[in-house]
Amino acid sequence: GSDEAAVGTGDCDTVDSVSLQLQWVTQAQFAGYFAAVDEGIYEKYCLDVTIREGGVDIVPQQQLASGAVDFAVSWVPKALVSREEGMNIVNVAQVFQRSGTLQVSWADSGIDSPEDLAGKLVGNWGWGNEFELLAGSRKAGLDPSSDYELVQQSFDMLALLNGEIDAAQAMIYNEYAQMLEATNPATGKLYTEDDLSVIDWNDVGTAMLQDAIWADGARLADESYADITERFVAGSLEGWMFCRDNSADCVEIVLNNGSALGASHQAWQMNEINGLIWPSPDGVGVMDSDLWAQTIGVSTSESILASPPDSGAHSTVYAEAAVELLKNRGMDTTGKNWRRVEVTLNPGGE
Amino acid sequence: MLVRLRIAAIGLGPALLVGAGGLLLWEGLVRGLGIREFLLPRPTSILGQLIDHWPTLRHAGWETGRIAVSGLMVGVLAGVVLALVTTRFRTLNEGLTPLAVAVNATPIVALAPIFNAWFGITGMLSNQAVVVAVVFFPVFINTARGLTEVHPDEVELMRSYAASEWTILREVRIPNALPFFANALRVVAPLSVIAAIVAEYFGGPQDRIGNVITSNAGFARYDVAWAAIAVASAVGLVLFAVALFVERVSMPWRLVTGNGDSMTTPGRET
Amino acid sequence: MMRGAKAFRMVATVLVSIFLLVAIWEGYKWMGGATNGTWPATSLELPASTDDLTMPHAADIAGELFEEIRDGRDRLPLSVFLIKKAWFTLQEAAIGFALGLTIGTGLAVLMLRWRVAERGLLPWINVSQTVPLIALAPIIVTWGRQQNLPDLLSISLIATYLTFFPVAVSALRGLQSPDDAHVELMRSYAAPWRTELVKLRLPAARAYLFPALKIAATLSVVGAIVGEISIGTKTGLGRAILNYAQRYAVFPERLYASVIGAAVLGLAVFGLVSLAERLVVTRSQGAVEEVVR
Amino acid sequence: MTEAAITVDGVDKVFNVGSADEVAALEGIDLTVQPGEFVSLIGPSGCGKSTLLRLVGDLLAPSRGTISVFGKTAHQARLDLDYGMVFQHAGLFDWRRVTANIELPLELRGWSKADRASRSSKMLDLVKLSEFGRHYPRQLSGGMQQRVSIARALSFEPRLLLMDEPFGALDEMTREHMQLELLGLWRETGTTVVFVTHSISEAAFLSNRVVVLSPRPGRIHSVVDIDLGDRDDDTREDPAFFAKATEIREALRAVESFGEVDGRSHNDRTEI
Amino acid sequence: MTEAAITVDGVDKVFNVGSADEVAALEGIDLTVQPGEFVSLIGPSGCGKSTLLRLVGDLLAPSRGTISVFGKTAHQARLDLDYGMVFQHAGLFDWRRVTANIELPLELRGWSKADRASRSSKMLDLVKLSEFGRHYPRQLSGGMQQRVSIARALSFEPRLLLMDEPFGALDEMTREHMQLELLGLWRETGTTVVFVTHSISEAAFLSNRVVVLSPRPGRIHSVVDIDLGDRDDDTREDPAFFAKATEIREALRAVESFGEVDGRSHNDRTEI
Ligand SMILES: Nc1ncnc2c1ncn2[C@@H]1O[C@H](COP(=O)(O)OP(=O)(O)OP(=O)(O)O)[C@@H](O)[C@H]1O
Ligand SMILES: Nc1ncnc2c1ncn2[C@@H]1O[C@H](COP(=O)(O)OP(=O)(O)OP(=O)(O)O)[C@@H](O)[C@H]1O
Ligand SMILES: [Mg+2]
Ligand SMILES: [Mg+2]
Repeated sequence: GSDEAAVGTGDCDTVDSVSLQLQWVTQAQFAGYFAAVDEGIYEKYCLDVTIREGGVDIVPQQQLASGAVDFAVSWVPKALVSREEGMNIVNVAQVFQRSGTLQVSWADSGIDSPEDLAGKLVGNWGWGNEFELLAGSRKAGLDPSSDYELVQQSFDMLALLNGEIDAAQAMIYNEYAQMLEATNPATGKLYTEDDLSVIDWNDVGTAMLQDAIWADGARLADESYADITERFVAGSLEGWMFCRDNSADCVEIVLNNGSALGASHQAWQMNEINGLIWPSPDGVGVMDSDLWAQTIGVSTSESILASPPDSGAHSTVYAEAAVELLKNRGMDTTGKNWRRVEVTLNPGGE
Repeated sequence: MLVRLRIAAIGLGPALLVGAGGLLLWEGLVRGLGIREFLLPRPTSILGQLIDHWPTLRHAGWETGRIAVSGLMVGVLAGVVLALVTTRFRTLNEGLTPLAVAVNATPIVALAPIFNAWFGITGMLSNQAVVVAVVFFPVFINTARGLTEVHPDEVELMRSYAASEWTILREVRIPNALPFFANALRVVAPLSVIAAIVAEYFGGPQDRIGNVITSNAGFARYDVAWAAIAVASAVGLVLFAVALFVERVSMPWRLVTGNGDSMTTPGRET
Repeated sequence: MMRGAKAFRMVATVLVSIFLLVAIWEGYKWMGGATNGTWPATSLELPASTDDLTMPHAADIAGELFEEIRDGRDRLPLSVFLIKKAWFTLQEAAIGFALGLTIGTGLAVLMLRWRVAERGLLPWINVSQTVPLIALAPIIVTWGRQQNLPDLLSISLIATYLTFFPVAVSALRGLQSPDDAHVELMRSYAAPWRTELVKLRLPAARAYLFPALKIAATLSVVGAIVGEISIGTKTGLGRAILNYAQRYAVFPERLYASVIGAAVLGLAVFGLVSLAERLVVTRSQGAVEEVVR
Repeated sequence: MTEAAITVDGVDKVFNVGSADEVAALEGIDLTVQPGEFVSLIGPSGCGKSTLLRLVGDLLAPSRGTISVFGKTAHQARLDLDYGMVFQHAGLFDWRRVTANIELPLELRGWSKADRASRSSKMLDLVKLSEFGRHYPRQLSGGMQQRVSIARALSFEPRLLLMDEPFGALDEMTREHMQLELLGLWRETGTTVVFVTHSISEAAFLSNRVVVLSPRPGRIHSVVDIDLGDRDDDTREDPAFFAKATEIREALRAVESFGEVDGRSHNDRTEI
Repeated sequence: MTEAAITVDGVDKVFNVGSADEVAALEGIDLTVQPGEFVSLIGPSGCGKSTLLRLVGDLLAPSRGTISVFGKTAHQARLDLDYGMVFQHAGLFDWRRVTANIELPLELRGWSKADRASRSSKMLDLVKLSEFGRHYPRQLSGGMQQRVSIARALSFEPRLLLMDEPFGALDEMTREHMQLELLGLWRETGTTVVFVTHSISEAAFLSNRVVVLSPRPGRIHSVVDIDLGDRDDDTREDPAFFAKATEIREALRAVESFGEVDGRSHNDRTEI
């Protein structure tokens, strides 16, 4: 605990130990949290944070709801389904303000919009990552069960690279970069963005919210956990602000934390992640209500959710309080002026 | 006929009892200890989902079953052939066994991308290849042992007939290896199912058990995932039963009682 | 003298088989390149394509082992990196193996003792292996974390889950395998079943146990790797494999290299069990003169 | 009257009841053996001698009838460690050295290491295999294996010895030696012995009584009482011994010609 | 002079050379067996009879010396399918029914199914097991198993029969029956027989020559020539037969007392 005025100054009577469950292994997607640890930001909020990496079979919401961890990073639609399954979890900070999922195909394939998927072999990962695609194609008048064929994709982009499938799912910060790190056997050079055609679900209008910080709803009633949550959200968001302003340092931090992905790949990822967060017009971590509505709309129309979630599913108070706090300290919480940097990908992302 | 049915029923009795008891215990524990259903759903919830999703699950079970069974057959064949070849040609043994171990020490997560790269993700081939890779090793190791661990007297007799190595293989080694092979079948029957499922996480058409499991587990919708697992388990159970059946019909001499087990097998409670 | 010759022979066969393997690999690649992906003189497509992405050159894979990579703050050759990771995995595997062995033999003994237990349990032991880790790992991890156990132990438990099975099935079969005459002898001594187990059934089960141990040993490595991948941890070969699997499309050599790492680890534990087997068997069976030819 | 050592009462044994392989091995066996008695079973191959021994040893359950041993059930007698058995097949453990094979029953009875070692070396002397203690069974000849198995059964001086053709694979000289050793032990320890043999002279030389079984289903054809007093090598030349041997031979002949398949007649003299 | 059936020339056999278990089993064995001859090997347990048989049968390699069979190497003779062997242990295949066990060598020689069936049923009659053709070996008594193994070896009328105590587990009557059958076959087919036995009378009754081996390391102590003409049941009462048996017994006695461990003296009379 610490008193209100001193929050975030490192003036601590006691330090609270908390754990955060990520969705996947260490990479720039989670740079903000690693930065908050390594740069002593959480420490300033009197927190000792342990970051648990994700694994193939780890579902962050479940780890949170079962009490194995104190906070979790998870995509909104997945977490909402889990909520419907009886997990009392609450979105306390919507970090990513847009979706990073793309459907990528070759430029010469003629697939430029969802309706072009008709009759094609369409890759996706499953695991709940496919709904933007399903909704987007449905919006374009295609029936996913008959108008094209869905294929389970591996982790990698090989199936698209060797032409086995026509379109592949890719995160803009990861697999899309992988395409650009691969060598075109015809030219001996790396593929370029000109070689690729991209469907961006943000543009189609079926994008769904992704990385958010989730807390245990039942424990939020408990004063001290609520207090910890507030500090945790603030610390995390400050971490993200650090990465916005010091992206090269954050790449280094991520690499130091043992990412096996190459430096240029991480730099790309950091840049694109920043692009998913910034600008945050309402302040970082604060829910964009339009996108929330869109996420729920797609989820219900795709029958992912049986019904819209109740109002307890997300709470903006923690993020708003954090933004307030950070703003008062003279920090830029919206990132209006943030600009993409130019990242050169090396072969293999090295 | 009736007697046979009765015996079969008695044979199945304990399994059914343990199964039913296990389910009851499971249900009771989840209810009694307040285990959250998103961690471990109750059998009754799973049954409910099984009924609700039956058409999807039946289709998925069939597709996955096909991959498992075809991979199982090829894998068993590969294991047996490898065992035959290595016992026949000892030098090959020293070269091939390490290779077999190497393939077997490679987890599916690593095999899947490689096989996907080799055989593509749009058909069943790469998934079947994963099943083969998982299945052949236990078959190979066990069968090879059975082929070599023969009684010297029996080999001597065959030598006295100037029987060729091939004949010795056919007349002595193979019958001797049958129980070892049967043992391997028991081991690989369920492994083939799980290998097929895990392979499906990484590639192939998406109407399979593995995909049902992952897409629901991704949401922590574990009751549906467990319903799919139940279907997979049923496939595994059928394969296990087939393994037992093959064992019985292929070794009739083991059914006759020798003097050692004329009464209840000693060491067992009567 | 004899020993040296034998060791030399073994090393030679291993080298020759590696050489042959590489030759087949490169030969297939070369053929695919020459015929544009078909069997020679036919239009039948080869089962696997031969481009460098699908099948990188053996030399490139080997070369990759000496490439420097970054591991956190360190830079080190991939081979050293893999050895470090393998060391973690080996520890998890060892615990998993020990536990799996204990549980597997325990179950086998239980089923040996009570026929009803065999009838009742064996089918379900089989069924247990059709439950994927995706359903179990969360339970294991959650439980482990609630008990404040290190994740390493959860990984070992996952390895245990995979290992106990072949041990249970094969040990049961082995324990049921002694000669009629021997069983009768022990019965005539009214040997309590524990004694019968130790003095007769266990030694008689060796022929079944050792293959089971070999399978279990390699499975425990696989189990540890799968556990690492399943529940996510910084350490271990599993993490390396996961990362490189994800990067297969741009760096296939690294996945192959880390698979070689896993294979070498598997071979090492397999070799250990084989060694143990040789010790036990030669110690207890004596040399029996080989029949002619 | 003291309690009988063995009482076999109306015992039948049918193998594989109800199957195509059904074999009636024994039928209506009644037999009483007194404590300290030496009884031999003799009869044509396959007549059920081994089966009867197994029944007494509680290794098989009778299809009908009862068996009691020292006033208890055979089962209880087995649990009370009353039995020492020598099987028709040596049945040594391949993975134990000769010494360890002989010491097995002593181990099970919890003898100390030193006691076991001294006993097994004594037994090895008795069966003349002192040099082979450290060998494995597979390195021994057939007869040597059989002697190890005899040593194993005698090592712990059981109350009841059940021996199934123990001397079958031995040459005459070794056989005679073993016979005398067995008789010596028998006298010393007052153990009860049931002994299966194919040798008429062996049966006559060793036993108080010889039970002649008829073939399938095995029944007791006759019992020859033998009272030759203390045996030694001279006994083998005793006319009374010859007379008894002839009596057994005649009983056997009656039994066997009954079971003859090809009707070929057998002459009167057989082995010398 | 016709070519010898077997020539054993200066053969030694040492097991486990150089190890702690080293055993010199045979030393300086010279032996010639003429075609059509019936030669028995007799000697104390463990003296190397089975080993010598295995050497002739090319199942072991001599440590020194050479062996030729029908003018070829033993190896070649084996490849030429000249051998029929009966081992000390019945060595039946558990997984084959009795009939199939007997038919095994016929199968390997490519006999037709019908021929095999008629031959095996004849052999089953010969060993008096017609009712047990469909049984598995584990369901047979020890003596019955041995008879199956004899039937198996006789079924294909080999040029050279190597038999290791084939009648050891049989009762006297069955044994005599089998002896006569064997002699009948031998006469009919002119096969050469090497026969290991512990029974002096059996050796004397069956053989043209009896080779007496001394114990470890086994050497040929003496060879007893026997010329009793055509044997039948009457032979067993022929004084010449008794004389030969006594000669063999004496040779054995000389051999065994030599190998005695405890120095106990043996009396002159043994089995009747
Ligand atoms: N386990 C078994 N299953 C079926 N039949 C059996 C079994 N054991 C013995 N028999 C049958 O019981 C009968 C008697 O067998 P047993 O072994 O008692 O004979 P035996 O008198 O000891 O003969 P031998 O002198 O040849 O050893 C035989 O006909 C045999 O086929
Ligand atoms: N495989 C083996 N390894 C080591 N020693 C052996 C082996 N086989 C036989 N011997 C030894 O060789 C010697 C002769 O054995 P062999 O079996 O030839 O005797 P035998 O004359 O047949 O005796 P028996 O009448 O008891 O069958 C024995 O001392 C035995 O210990
Ligand atoms: Mg018997
Ligand atoms: Mg012998």
